Amino acid sequence: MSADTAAITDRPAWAGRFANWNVAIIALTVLVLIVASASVDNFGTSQNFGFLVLDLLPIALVALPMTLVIVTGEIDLSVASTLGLSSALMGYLWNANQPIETIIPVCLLLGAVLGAVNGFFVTVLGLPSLAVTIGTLALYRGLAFVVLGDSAVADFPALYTDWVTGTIGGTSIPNVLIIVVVLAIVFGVVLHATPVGRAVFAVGASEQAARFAGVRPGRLKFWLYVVSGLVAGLAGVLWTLRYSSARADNGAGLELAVVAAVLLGGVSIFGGKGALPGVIAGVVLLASLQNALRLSDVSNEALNVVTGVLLIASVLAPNLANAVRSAVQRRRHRTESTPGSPSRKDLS
Amino acid sequence: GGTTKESTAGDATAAPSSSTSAAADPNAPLKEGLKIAYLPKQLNNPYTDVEVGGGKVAVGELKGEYKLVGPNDASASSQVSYINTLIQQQQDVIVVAANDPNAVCPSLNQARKAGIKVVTFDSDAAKTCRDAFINQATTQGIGESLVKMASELAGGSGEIAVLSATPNATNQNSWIEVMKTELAKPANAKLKLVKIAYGNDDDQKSFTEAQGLLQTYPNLKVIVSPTTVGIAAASRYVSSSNYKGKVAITGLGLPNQMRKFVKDGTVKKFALWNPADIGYLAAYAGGALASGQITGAEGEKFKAGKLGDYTVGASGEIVLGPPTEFTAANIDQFDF
Amino acid sequence: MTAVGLPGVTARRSSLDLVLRARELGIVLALILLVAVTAISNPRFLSGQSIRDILLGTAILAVLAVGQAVVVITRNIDLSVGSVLGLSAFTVGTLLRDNPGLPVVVALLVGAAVGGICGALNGVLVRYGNVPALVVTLGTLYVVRGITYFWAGGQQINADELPAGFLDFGNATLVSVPYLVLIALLVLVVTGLVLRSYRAGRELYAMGSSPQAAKLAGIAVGRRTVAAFLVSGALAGLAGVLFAARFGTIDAAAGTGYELNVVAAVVVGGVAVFGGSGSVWGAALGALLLTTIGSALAVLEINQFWQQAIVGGLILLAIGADRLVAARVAATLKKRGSHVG
Amino acid sequence: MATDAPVLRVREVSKSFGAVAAVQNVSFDLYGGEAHALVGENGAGKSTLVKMLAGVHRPDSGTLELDGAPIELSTPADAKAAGIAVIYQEPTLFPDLSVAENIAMGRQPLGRFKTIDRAAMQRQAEQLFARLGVSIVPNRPARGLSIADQQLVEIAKALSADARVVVMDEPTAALTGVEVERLFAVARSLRDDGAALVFISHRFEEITALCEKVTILRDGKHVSTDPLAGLSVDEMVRRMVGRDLDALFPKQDVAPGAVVLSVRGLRRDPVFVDIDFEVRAGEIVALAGLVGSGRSEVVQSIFGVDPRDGGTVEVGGRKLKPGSPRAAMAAGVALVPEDRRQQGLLMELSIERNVTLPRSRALSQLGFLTGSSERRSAKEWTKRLKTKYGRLSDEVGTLSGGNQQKVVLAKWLSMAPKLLIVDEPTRGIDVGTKAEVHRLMSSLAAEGVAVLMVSSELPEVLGMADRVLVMREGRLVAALDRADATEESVMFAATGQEVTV
Ligand SMILES: Nc1ncnc2c1ncn2[C@@H]1O[C@H](COP(=O)(O)OP(=O)(O)OP(=O)(O)O)[C@@H](O)[C@H]1O
Ligand SMILES: Nc1ncnc2c1ncn2[C@@H]1O[C@H](COP(=O)(O)OP(=O)(O)OP(=O)(O)O)[C@@H](O)[C@H]1O
Ligand SMILES: [Mg+2]
Ligand SMILES: [Mg+2]
Repeated sequence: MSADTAAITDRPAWAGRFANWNVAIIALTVLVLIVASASVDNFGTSQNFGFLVLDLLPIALVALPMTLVIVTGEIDLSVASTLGLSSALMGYLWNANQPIETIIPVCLLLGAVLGAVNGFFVTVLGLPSLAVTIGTLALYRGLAFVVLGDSAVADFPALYTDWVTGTIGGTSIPNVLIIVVVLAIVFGVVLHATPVGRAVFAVGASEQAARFAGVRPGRLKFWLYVVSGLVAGLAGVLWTLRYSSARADNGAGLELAVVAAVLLGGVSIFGGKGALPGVIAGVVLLASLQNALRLSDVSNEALNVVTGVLLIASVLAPNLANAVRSAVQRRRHRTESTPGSPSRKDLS
Repeated sequence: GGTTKESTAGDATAAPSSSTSAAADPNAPLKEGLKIAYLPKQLNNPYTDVEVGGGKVAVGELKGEYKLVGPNDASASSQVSYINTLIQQQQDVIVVAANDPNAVCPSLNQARKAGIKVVTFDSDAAKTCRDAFINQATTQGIGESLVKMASELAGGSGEIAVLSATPNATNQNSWIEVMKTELAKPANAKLKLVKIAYGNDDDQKSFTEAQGLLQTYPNLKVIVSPTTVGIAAASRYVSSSNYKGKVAITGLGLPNQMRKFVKDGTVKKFALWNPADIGYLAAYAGGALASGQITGAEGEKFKAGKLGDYTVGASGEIVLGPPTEFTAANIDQFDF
Repeated sequence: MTAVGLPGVTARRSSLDLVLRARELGIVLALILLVAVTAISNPRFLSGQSIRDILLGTAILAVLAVGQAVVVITRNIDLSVGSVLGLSAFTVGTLLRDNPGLPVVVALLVGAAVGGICGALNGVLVRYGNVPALVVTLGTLYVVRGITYFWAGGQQINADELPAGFLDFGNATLVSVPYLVLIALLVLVVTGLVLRSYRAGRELYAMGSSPQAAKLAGIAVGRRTVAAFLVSGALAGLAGVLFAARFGTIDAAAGTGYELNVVAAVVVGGVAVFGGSGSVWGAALGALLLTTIGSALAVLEINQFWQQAIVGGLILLAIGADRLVAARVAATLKKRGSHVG
Repeated sequence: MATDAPVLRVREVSKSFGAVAAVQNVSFDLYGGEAHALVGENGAGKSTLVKMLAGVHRPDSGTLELDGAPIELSTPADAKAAGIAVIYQEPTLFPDLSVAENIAMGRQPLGRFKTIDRAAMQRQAEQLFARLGVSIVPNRPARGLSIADQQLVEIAKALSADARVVVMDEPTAALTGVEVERLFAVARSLRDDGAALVFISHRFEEITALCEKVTILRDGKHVSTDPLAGLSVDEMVRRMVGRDLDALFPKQDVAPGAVVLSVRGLRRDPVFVDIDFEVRAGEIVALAGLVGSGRSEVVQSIFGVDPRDGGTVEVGGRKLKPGSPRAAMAAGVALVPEDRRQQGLLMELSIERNVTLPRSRALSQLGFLTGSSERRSAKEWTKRLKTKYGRLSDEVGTLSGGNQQKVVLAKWLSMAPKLLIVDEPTRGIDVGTKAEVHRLMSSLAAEGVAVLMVSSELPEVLGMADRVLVMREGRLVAALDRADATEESVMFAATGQEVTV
């Protein structure tokens, strides 16, 4: 649905606009961090930094593959349910007295398999991903309840839970930040500096044209779904260890937060456009705003409103700026040539 | 090889994190200006509002600073974020209803390490990570009273069903366990528990589940719903369907929500403790902890304003008292 | 993407038409099968009360699904419907609590108006702000819900605070068909007719089928987009009133998470998520199927824990079957490829 | 025959996109009963001018006058209301709607209660198709129509509007002789009924066959408006490009080398069957035939973007894996597809990304791409093909049609293929570029590349090919050597009957 939008728009190249937006969102994030540190009590403390990182961990993780999936023009709404099922299986196996060293790889594998199921429906059967992953969103969450039922499994080994909640050496940098940073670099490099990344953008811009250029869109998407599932499975493991509680309803509703963060990061929902640094900034921006507002005793409902407004504004603002710019330009044109002709809205 | 549940079972219990080793001083003066924060399971829930309303009154009496925070989604993970925030804000007491007994534990212990007293109410956290727990009634007492009401309404024999909250609601599950033990007793041999349905504390889901129960079990005599959302939804369904008068509803409910159904005869009796008192008692318990009057050890005593004197029970439990039964005769005396 | 609802059925019935017919037939068959299996295992499933309950449940979802279908046909999506339903339900609840004498019709209009305003806002942002619908409505999903929470706080409007007349409306029937169902049917028929046989309706399909071409064809894309969102919003508002009447208890959380159900109903009903095809009839059938599944699973005594998983599985099945039909249509078209003659 | 007063006057209109001045101060008059040609190189501003007449773009300055009164066309609806019907360069159909509805959109016949009268709508479409002499089923959806059929539906749409001004932006680009003739017959009858026609084409024989006047544009500027009668083609070309042109079909004679492509028994149901042929190094083989005869399907199947149901394809002696463009590319095959918007280009990505996409692996170092090698390669190839663009990072969708085609060519030529398959390589590109492309194909063949060319343009086929293979209804019906290939022999094979050209 993306290929036919370009030809008759009056806008200047999206590429340029988009690069600006990526810089803008990063600048905005830095600004929010600075302002919050200066004006919100306790925001800048190292302990709070740790909390902040732990809070944004699952969203950041899941957002990485989600970015790639959305750039190809698809979507994966089942990630939170995959996280939940991974967590539920972890609890089930732990209850069954399996060693944690086995459980963790099994949960990761499960995530990959669940992703592969999505990939199968989307690429092999060619079904729309929005519909498929709404289906698996319900299916996987349901299976999580089937696996673990109503119980919550606790007392995971302290060695692991402590590592997840702990910090590096004497610093206040959480251990899990290492995972996020490493994965973010990997995903960033893959998306922006490898042939695979070029293919991801190509598929998002036009699947058919990509196929004519030797890209295998089906395969590519299939593996992206597998990776998305795998990372969601990992997020399930980390979630379970962080809260030391395996439950079927873990992470419920996270998918919307992840999609919101990715879109806030400037990724086009129609595919073909986006960049990972912007997405990371989007995740950090949302999490730190929430953290700061909570510390300022702003209520939860305000957080909702802020999230929503920010999301819309993130796309609206550059559009408006653009419209203003071209209106000014046009006016200049008009006054130069034919003064007095009435101005109207252009069609675009 | 590897780390399994059994191999770690030992050290899990061997890690008592009681940070308060100081002895209690029953005569210590109650501190003023204490910052007491309430973190219920979920904000914007009528039952919760009544509870924390009681807390607000008590904090006022204690001349402390009252604060209410909480998520809209009843999840443990959001609660953890709030606990972290409260730690940053250096509260003196956190009064929390845990959405998951274990998930909130590490954060609560971090809070206690920072010198914050933790009182749980409504729904307990693991015993190792809080100083005291305000129990609305003993689990045993509630379970027994639910069976007693059901038996009376069923006339001693017949099919009954339970409409609970979520499948993993700690409270409800422990009450249902007690109910099962009670029902196994010879005195209740003729009562048959046919189904436990879950309405997820969601009004609509409970409504649909009540429908399903009545369709599936035509001979059902009583629906016992040990949750305020469930009992209201079930009553509403029955009162508007042709099951009205044939099937009795009972359980735990809020008088204001149930008044209509008690008046129109759908519901003969139901029970509840006074939720405002729970919040009220929690504030005093927190105050006593923060002032050093008690440490949470068994046998310690403290005063709880208008509610009188309380004694800390085993493993830091403080029991509010027996539940009240509401009927058409007395319901108008209550407003919550 | 699939080709559905081909207009211009000629007098002679071709194999193509039959295949197309089979598509909504598929949902109907699934429905019949489900009802039959359930009824055999528990005949009370077919009792008057039970059918009434299913229809009442469907009525609300169907009204939402019809609105959603209108938006999806234009190649957009409205994720804010659950939140809009909540806001409308609470508005109407408060209004009725404070003015018990208010006629039901006014309540319906107020609800629709509240929803319509939200919808128009969505439409304006999508159209004139140039923001993708998914982004806008994901945003308003949060914003509208937040506003409702702000306003409602912990308040709950209980059945005993609402006027009896309004609650009766939620249960009363006209020749044993509940009013709620009648309203849903009315909405369905009117929308279905406009989409099928009026220029404005066909233009919605055109916009969804190719936004670019729609612009060039001189279709007032802006006005139509806003109108589609307005309809979706207004119907979500209307559904809010029906919700209040049916359930009697309203708090700020009413309708939370509905958006996914509604989208699922629309998709199961065969409306293509990339616009341009599908019908509101399909969407309404999808809503009926999902509601019936929910009821049947409860009646069949299927383990509570399995229910959600089964619903998910059925959604996948439905869209998979839909795909099969679409593939057959495509094959038929290929055979009938035209040549210059 | 033409009216005395102009129906539509275009006065001093200009339009820029950012820094690109697409149209600058162009004026001409359109008279009823007259067909007016617009010619110019790719990117000269023809389509932009058309879009201003259509209300898609608003002129930055200048005015349009309808019947002597200034008129503002701010939306396509305004243009429609003013009686201006437009056939755009790129088809603009609604794939999900029926053909009949596509034609009637916005003007559907109404019945009772203002509901749409479907039967009447259907009849209307049938009548239009009868007039155009085509047999498209009116109640089938537009999805799946071949480009030619889409173009025909567009024409039917414009006819149905009963417009006073009919603007046709390269309506014949996808059509072959027969359909073009039919179109012209219809166009002439419109003209004789008093409509003003605007006709754009890169084929001069079409222009001379249909039009009375011609306006020539160069780089967005107006060069001249003259009656066609006194103007030679050479003069037009000179005015368009500003210089004299090389020979159009600079075919070099090359001794064919080893067999590069060998196709045996290739079959795909129900589109084509029994396809056998070979292409040798240094040879240019043309695949001719009518629209819909299956030529594109054959080459797509060879390249692997389409599956095949039987047969083998060998390149350089090695069998190609079916259904794998990647394998074909690895074997040195490149395909320039016929539909550049859908198949050739990623419209929203930059020129640079488009040009280097098939080679991103080759351009990477240790698997990583830094961008500089891509930029270098893109710059080199766009320059070689004289592509007109602002910056390499511009969206390809903002280029003019012909320049887009050059980007597609650049993309595949940069691969240095052993076998180059081109499907309608010069569709929609101007004479200058066409000569350029032909020279390029020729020199590639001279370097030993095997070239397989699908083309609907007979002069191109005859001028370029060493051998001509003709397809009819999915079968190879003739293989003609350069010496035997004439317009008559090719058309005879393609249609199976005698035709007068
Ligand atoms: N939407 C747009 N945004 C930016 N530039 C544009 C846009 N549309 C056209 N242009 C530029 O305007 C110039 C004129 O383009 P136009 O499409 O009018 O050429 P044309 O004469 O129709 O060429 P062709 O014969 O190749 O179709 C070109 O340089 C093109 O790149
Ligand atoms: N996408 C499609 N769906 C269905 N049928 C198609 C499709 N594309 C082509 N066809 C049919 O396949 C046959 C061969 O078409 P093809 O495009 O290969 O012809 P061609 O000889 O290349 O003509 P052209 O000049 O249009 O390229 C025709 O009958 C056409 O109608
Ligand atoms: Mg052009
Ligand atoms: Mg072709």
